[in-house]
Amino acid sequence: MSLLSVQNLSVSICGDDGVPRELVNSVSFDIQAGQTLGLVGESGCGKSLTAMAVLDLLPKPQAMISKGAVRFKEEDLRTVSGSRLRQIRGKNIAVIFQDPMTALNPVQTVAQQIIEVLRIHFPKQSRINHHDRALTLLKEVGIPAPEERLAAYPHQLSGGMRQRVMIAMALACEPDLLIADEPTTALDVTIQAQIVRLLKKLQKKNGMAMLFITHDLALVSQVSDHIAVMYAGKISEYGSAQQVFSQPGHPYTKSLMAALPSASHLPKSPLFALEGQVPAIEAMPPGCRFANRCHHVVDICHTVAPSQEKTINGTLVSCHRWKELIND
Amino acid sequence: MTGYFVRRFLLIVPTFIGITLLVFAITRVVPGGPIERLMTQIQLGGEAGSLHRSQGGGTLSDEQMAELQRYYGFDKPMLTSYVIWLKKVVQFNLGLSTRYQDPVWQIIKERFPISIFYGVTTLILTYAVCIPLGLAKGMYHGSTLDSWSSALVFLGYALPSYVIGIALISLFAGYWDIFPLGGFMSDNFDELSSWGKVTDIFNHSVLPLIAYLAGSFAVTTLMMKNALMDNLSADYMRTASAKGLSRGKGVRNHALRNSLIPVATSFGNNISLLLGGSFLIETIFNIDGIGLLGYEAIIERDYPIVMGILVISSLLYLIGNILSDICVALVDPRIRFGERGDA
Amino acid sequence: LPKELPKDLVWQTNNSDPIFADPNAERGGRFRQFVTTFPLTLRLVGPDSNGSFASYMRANNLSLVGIHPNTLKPIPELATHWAFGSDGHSIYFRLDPDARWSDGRPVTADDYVFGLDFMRSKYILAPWYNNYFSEIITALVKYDDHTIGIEGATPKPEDEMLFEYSVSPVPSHFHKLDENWVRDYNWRIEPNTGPYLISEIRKGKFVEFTRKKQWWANDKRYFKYRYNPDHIRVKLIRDLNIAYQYFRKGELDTFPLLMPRFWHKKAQGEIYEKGYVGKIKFYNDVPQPISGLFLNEDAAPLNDKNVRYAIAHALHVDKVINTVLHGDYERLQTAHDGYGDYTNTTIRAREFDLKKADDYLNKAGWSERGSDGIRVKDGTALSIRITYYNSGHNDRLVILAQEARKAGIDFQLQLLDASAAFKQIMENKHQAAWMGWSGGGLSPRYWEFYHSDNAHKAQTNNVTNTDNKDLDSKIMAYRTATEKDTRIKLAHELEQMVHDQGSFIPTFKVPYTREAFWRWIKLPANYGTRTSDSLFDPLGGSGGLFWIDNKLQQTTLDAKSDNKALPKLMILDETWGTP
Amino acid sequence: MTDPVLKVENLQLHFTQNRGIFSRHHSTVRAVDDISFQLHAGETLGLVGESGCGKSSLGKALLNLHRPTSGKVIFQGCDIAGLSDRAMRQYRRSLQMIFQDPFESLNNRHTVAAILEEPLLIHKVGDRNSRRHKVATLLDLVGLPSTAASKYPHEFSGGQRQRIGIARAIALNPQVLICDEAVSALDVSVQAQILNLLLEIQNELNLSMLFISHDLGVVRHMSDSIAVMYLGQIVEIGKADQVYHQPRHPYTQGLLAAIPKIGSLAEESSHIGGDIPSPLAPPSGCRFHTRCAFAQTDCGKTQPSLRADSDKHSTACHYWENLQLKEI
Amino acid sequence: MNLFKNPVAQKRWQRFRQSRRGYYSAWILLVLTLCSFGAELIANNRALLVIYEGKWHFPIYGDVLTGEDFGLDYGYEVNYRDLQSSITGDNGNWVLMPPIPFSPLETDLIAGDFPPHAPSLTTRHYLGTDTSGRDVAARLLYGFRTAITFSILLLVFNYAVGVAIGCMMGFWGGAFDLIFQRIIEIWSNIPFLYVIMIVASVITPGFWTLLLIMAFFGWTSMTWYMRTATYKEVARDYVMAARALGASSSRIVFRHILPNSVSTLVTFVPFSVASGITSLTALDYLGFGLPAPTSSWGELLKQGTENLESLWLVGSVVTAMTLILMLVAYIGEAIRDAYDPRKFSFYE
Ligand SMILES: Nc1ncnc2c1ncn2[C@@H]1O[C@H](COP(=O)(O)OP(=O)(O)OP(=O)(O)O)[C@@H](O)[C@H]1O
Ligand SMILES: Nc1ncnc2c1ncn2[C@@H]1O[C@H](COP(=O)(O)OP(=O)(O)OP(=O)(O)O)[C@@H](O)[C@H]1O
Ligand SMILES: [Mg+2]
Ligand SMILES: [Mg+2]
Repeated sequence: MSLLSVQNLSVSICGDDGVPRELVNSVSFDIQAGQTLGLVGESGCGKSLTAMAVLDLLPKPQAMISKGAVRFKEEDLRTVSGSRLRQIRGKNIAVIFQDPMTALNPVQTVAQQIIEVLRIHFPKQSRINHHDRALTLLKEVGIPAPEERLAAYPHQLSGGMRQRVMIAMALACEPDLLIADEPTTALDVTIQAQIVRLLKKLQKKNGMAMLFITHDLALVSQVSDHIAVMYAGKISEYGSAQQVFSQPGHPYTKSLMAALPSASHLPKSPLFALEGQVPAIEAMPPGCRFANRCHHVVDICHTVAPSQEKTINGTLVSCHRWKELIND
Repeated sequence: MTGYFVRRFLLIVPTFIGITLLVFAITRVVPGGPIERLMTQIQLGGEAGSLHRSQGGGTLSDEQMAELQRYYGFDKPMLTSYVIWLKKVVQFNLGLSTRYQDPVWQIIKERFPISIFYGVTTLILTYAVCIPLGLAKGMYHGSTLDSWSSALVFLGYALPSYVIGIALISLFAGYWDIFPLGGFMSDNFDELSSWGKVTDIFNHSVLPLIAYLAGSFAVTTLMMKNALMDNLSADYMRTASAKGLSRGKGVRNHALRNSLIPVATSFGNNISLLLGGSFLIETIFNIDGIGLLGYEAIIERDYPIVMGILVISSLLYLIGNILSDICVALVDPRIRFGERGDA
Repeated sequence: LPKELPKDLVWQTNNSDPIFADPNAERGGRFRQFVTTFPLTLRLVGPDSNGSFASYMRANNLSLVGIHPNTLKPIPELATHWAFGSDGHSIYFRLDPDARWSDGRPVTADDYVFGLDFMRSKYILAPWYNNYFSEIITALVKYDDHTIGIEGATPKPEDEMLFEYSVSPVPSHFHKLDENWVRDYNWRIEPNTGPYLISEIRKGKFVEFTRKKQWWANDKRYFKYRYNPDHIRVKLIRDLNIAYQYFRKGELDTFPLLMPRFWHKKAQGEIYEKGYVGKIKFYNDVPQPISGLFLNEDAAPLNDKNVRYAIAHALHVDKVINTVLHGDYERLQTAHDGYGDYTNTTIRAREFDLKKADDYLNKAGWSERGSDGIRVKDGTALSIRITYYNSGHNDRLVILAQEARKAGIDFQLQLLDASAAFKQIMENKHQAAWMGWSGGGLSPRYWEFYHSDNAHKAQTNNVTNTDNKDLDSKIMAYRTATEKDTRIKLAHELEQMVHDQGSFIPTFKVPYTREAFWRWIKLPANYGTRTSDSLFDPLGGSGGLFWIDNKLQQTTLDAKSDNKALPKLMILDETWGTP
Repeated sequence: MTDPVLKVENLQLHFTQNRGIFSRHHSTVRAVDDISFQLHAGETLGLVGESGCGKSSLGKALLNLHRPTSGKVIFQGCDIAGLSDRAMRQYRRSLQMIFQDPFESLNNRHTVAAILEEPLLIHKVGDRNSRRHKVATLLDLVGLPSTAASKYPHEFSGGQRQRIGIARAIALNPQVLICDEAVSALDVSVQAQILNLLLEIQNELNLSMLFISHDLGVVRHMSDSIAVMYLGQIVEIGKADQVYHQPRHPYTQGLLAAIPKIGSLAEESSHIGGDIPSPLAPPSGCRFHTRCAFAQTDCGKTQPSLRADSDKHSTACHYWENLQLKEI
Repeated sequence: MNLFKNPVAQKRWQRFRQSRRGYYSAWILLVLTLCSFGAELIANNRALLVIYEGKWHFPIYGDVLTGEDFGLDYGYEVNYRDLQSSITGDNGNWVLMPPIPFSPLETDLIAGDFPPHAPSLTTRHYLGTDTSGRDVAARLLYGFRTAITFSILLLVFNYAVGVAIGCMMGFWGGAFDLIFQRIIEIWSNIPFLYVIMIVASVITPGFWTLLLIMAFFGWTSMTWYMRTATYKEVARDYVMAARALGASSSRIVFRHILPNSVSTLVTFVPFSVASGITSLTALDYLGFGLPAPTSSWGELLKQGTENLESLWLVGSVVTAMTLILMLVAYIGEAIRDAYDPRKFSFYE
């Protein structure tokens, strides 16, 4: 039984005109306890929305889950009561938000914000305990001079530090599932390494599962057991990390790999970059959403949306031509 | 920022001098000073009682005029008299009222308790109502509660307070006889038991308080609501939800303080209103407050009282402004006054 | 004044006029009235001693000689007898040895000597009094403890001298005159000679007077059966409308209904229908305030008599009376109404007459009208700025302005607060002033208002800046005449000249008093006197005639709580005048 | 050799912080502490370093957005400290910055079109039509649909916003571009697109760049030389190849070792241990000595200065010659 | 309209329309304002049209027509209501009166009754008359024109000055802020009534004088809000970004800080309009306002409170005031929604 199971999840948001648009379209994935699912994809493709939809942290009343099921430990998160959902939030499932600048309350100190989550879920413990725990957390995420930083306000911290505060907050209750939305984007590699190591340690120790969203393919290859590649609101490829990276089946995944600057590239030489743009949400083509940018496009791609198919190495790919491409 | 606030406190001195000097100068040019007032009274006595009826009119000699000017302190150049006045103020002597002949400070002091009572009660009630109401309206924007409470506070705002006052008196004191017609307490107040005193003051203050309050809800409530709505959609509110906070708690613990910033800005101003009071309401309800005293002093050109009230109210106002800034800085750690200057 | 009391004096007194109080009067009770501003001082003189409360204070001091309110003849008050000196401007008084200050000390001639010193003192800060008591009253001599003589500046008719050359006693044992007097005596209760003394002051709330236990004049002829309530409580109620609410609730005993809106609109309803509260309209006969429009002859185009006449004919005073004033007020015909024989009753104020206005304006060269109907001459419109200070008169002025447009005259209304308006007028910066001067005295006064000595000068009462040599000489003749008949003749002539001058346009007079009172307040059989300003004045020369009927009070209150009707109480008295 | 476009001499930028409103305690953060470098036309200087080490502050100081505490910024031979307001604006036109935080640096109340048009308006470039045209081109350049023009920033994902920021910065064809984490929020394919774009512009306009990033792979790809910062100071600066392949400073070595690579985990052993010292109270002597595996006693006492070798590869370490160099 | 081609404006308009209450209020207020500006055509004692002996007259505009012009025996302005009843019908003569056939200044006194006259359809005083017999409806209408013009002009001035100065204070901060704060503090302690008295003693204060005096004092309160808002905004990154582009200070203030503080600004608009109306009313009430016989709500209010038994006086003016102030407040709410690109949203 998987810890988190998301089935056919769609999220829509109402625009100014009041028309709802499905920005996340039938996304399904599973996360097992102790494992990590990496979610990568074009920026703006709906990764964050998907992640937020798991805990229903969408802005009301515009955004809503239009269909699908989210099951956590056998519980359907879409139907549980509000109070139960709140128990799960922060304690069982914690979130590291993408934007640490605004995700922290500007008028509360770091300590207040970290301790708050402890207070909510461990109301019986003493304040001193909470304070100590907050201090430990800051130390764990590698914030220098943690004592002093506890009393600081978010605006007094650098982006990296704020991000680490966010991480500390998320880890405070040792959650079963951590949704990490680009947790290390703002961090330098040494800290990133430190954080990743920390996350992995917790994973080992508590069997924590992770939904890890990032742009950094190298990083995701290191932390994830499984990988989901999203494009324009849909999952285009989904499978074990190793398989996806070694034998990508979807042309989008392939182009991502190719775009990575690496030692093999000459410095300052042009990198491989996808031509064109993601179709506007208002004008989604009926067929494959990647069709307009795909080098392997055939007619059917423009008219029929590909279904998810299991490939030979166990990954799920939404492409009409995966069979030809997987061995390229 | 400490330096900033220290400077601000020091700056009270020149500002205070500026204010008082300006008003002092103005009192010199306003038509109909105390001397003219005196003559008006004697000569136009018609409707009010008269002195020996045959004695009105007549002109005064220059010496007599000079004597009167000396008495009212108009014999010296403006700046000299100002300096004299200021010297006395520094020694906590606000002078004598030209109408009551009593020390200004004593006259003001007598009216303090009443004005403070109404001022503080209004202030407290305003905040006690507006902040929760603004919160509720912001959280349930567009709900029936929101619509109706808007309509209600705007109604209160739109009705002139003295009209409310007169209507209240006519209905609740005149027609139904539920509350007393006016005054701050009954004539037999001293004979009442202490509980009786409390209910007596309460009975007397219900109607004026309603008149005072009716108009004061709208601004603060709306300010609160708008600020809250700005903050409700902020990302940190999502963080709060993600922590497992309920919506109400999230609002209380996070959005509230952020939304109080604009409210805090107006706090200082309201402090100086503590002593204000509307003379119209005071007239209607027969309350002997500072608002009425000030208005009468202005109309009757009782300059020592005008200046005396100005001293107190301007000091309150100046301090209130600093308090405002302190409040804002307390509520919002991002704001750091006086620490910019680069282009 | 001679050093010794002249031997040939003819001592007069008056103990034969009818009494005007009601022998049925009962003593007791507390009478409740209101004022709209709290007194600023209890002093009788000096700054701010002239507020609405002053009448209460003054009325508690008797004069040497009073006026009988019906016969208008002198009656004894503090003096039992009086006599006139042969020089025509001195009087002698014999003081009543019974007279006592409220602290029990006798009132003696020394108190009068001090009284004059007091009034002349710089320390009291009352320059008008200083002037009056040095220039008009030139000397006061004590002949013995109970005899004094007073000398005035000019000869006058006897009855006028009695009241104008009069000095009030001031308790010398009470006062210490120095530069702090004004402040030190601001709230001190001065011993007095009248029936009541202040017993309690709650600043900002009320002042209570209590009747003296043993008032020395209790049984004097003209004071008997008067001043009946034991206590008079004067409450401060700042708003007239609210005060009326107090009255309706029975927290005040009487309420003045002079204003048409109160009489006609407010004073209606159950309490009147069921007879708990009575209404009375009582015509009196007293000098009227000089109220009207004062045209400044120094301000063009008002220097032209024709224009002044035209304005008078364009002023539709009757319309104002018949509409906004509910027909309650009357047209004031001359500046000096209510002075008995002195009043020239042949003069009629100029009527609203567009034809005449037109003629006068044509004569003055204002024959053309602009496109808006306002007359123009040499490109300027005929526009008169009217300065006034009582916003309650808006209604009246607005109607006058509307009507005047028909004559092609434009009125610009400038409302100022009283002090500012007065300053403007005193500095002759006004064009036309809408105002009223307190009336009073026994005969009209012209010098202050019309003599050229006072024209074109700041701070004089000649606000019309009338400067007419003929008028000047007649005024001087009037001033020096002592024969009453001559004076009356001169006054009639003067009044005609003033009318011809046309710079004062008389407007309204109110020859009656109207009041509402709770049923338990009883009035004497003839309700009041010829000179009653108010029937419920608890003090003063013509006041204090009513009393409180305790039993009736209970009856009324019971009836009211049982909602039982009593006979309606509505009185119209025309003894001293008719509509 | 030509004169450098931008020359920075002993630049310092200090922030004072107080703790409460009334507290008298100031603490000074030496965000930029005595930094000197040169930037030549057409060159890119990569700037890497721990988060909070002062990279953004340095960038802002160059633009005089924070007034430097001391030191000089010399642009084309002219010290910017003495510039008049107007000259400063001209200067800023030639020197543009892409801000790190795409959420805060765009005005929420402006549409994308307004945001992009603004620099053109400020410097009165073109007429209405040509400006519109330019906006469309810019959007196209950074890969945003033309429909984006009428939208507000909050309707975009982080990556999309970052692109708006980039478009704004290049709108004026500056001579120097400061890219503060310009691509860290982007997915690799867009990143590649942007990097290509930047390179293209650089070629075309002979643009100089200060390229701030955490991603050493990207930095190496983009830069001619690389500077490594630690706690407000440059610890190593030199040709990109040399710094990347022959790092001399122990910190640089640690940094490079922490780079995640697809398929292989970063070496556990090479990571830099210890806590980052508080910038409020930086260690005496060599600031890195508290975490340096090779620290000697005098490292804590004397501060090493930047020593250049013949290749202009400078290092601020007393002992780098003695360290065992690692080829990467 | 160009305004609506702009997509931003379009969106705002859209959002504005979505708050129904504000949208309808805006229409009502607009209609009322237009009505009041065409008040001469709605409430007037001059006829809209007179056809007399074949000649057409439009008396509202043009010279005064006297009674003699219509064969009557008086030389002053003809009474059109009488004219209507006397000449209509015979030889094609015809008089068309406005719906409210009274001018606001005209005292219409009804025989057998004393003013204030109660509302009545037969006398055509639909809201009765005031204490001098002037038509309340006409006075309300004209008074509204004065009040709304007054408060809008006042608003414009106060905002222009207050916002500019507040922004400068917040933007430049430092000594400028400190000094200007002091100036404002001094400024706002000047006793308002004295200034009015001084001015009134020199000239009869009219509309513009009063406006000037009020503006002289009114701008200060706005500065405080703007100053705080600016302080907050200046510290944000987008301002720095604008600076980096070389934006001038004025540009930063007007294009960046102002739009971001707009919710603060707009929140105060209804209150400012309202306070404009109420303060004018209050001044009139106290007798320091527009000179008689100008139609003013304050004067009506004063009459109303003094003549509570003539309920139509206080009733109509209070209703009118309340109605207008509520309309304004609702519009303000809607404007705010329109200007704030974030829709109302929350997380739960
Ligand atoms: N509140 C909102 N209102 C309208 N549209 C929104 C809102 N939030 C997100 N979107 C749109 O939804 C789409 C997906 O957004 P999301 O934040 O999930 O992207 P993402 O994959 O996380 O991108 P990135 O990697 O840049 O963070 C974007 O195109 C964005 O424009
Ligand atoms: N406005 C400010 N006021 C006070 N301190 C500041 C301010 N801005 C930055 N700092 C401090 O200066 C130091 C350097 O910050 P800076 O933002 O330059 O770091 P950075 O290298 O850009 O980090 P990151 O990679 O996380 O963006 C930090 O310690 C930060 O707390
Ligand atoms: Mg995202
Ligand atoms: Mg940075």
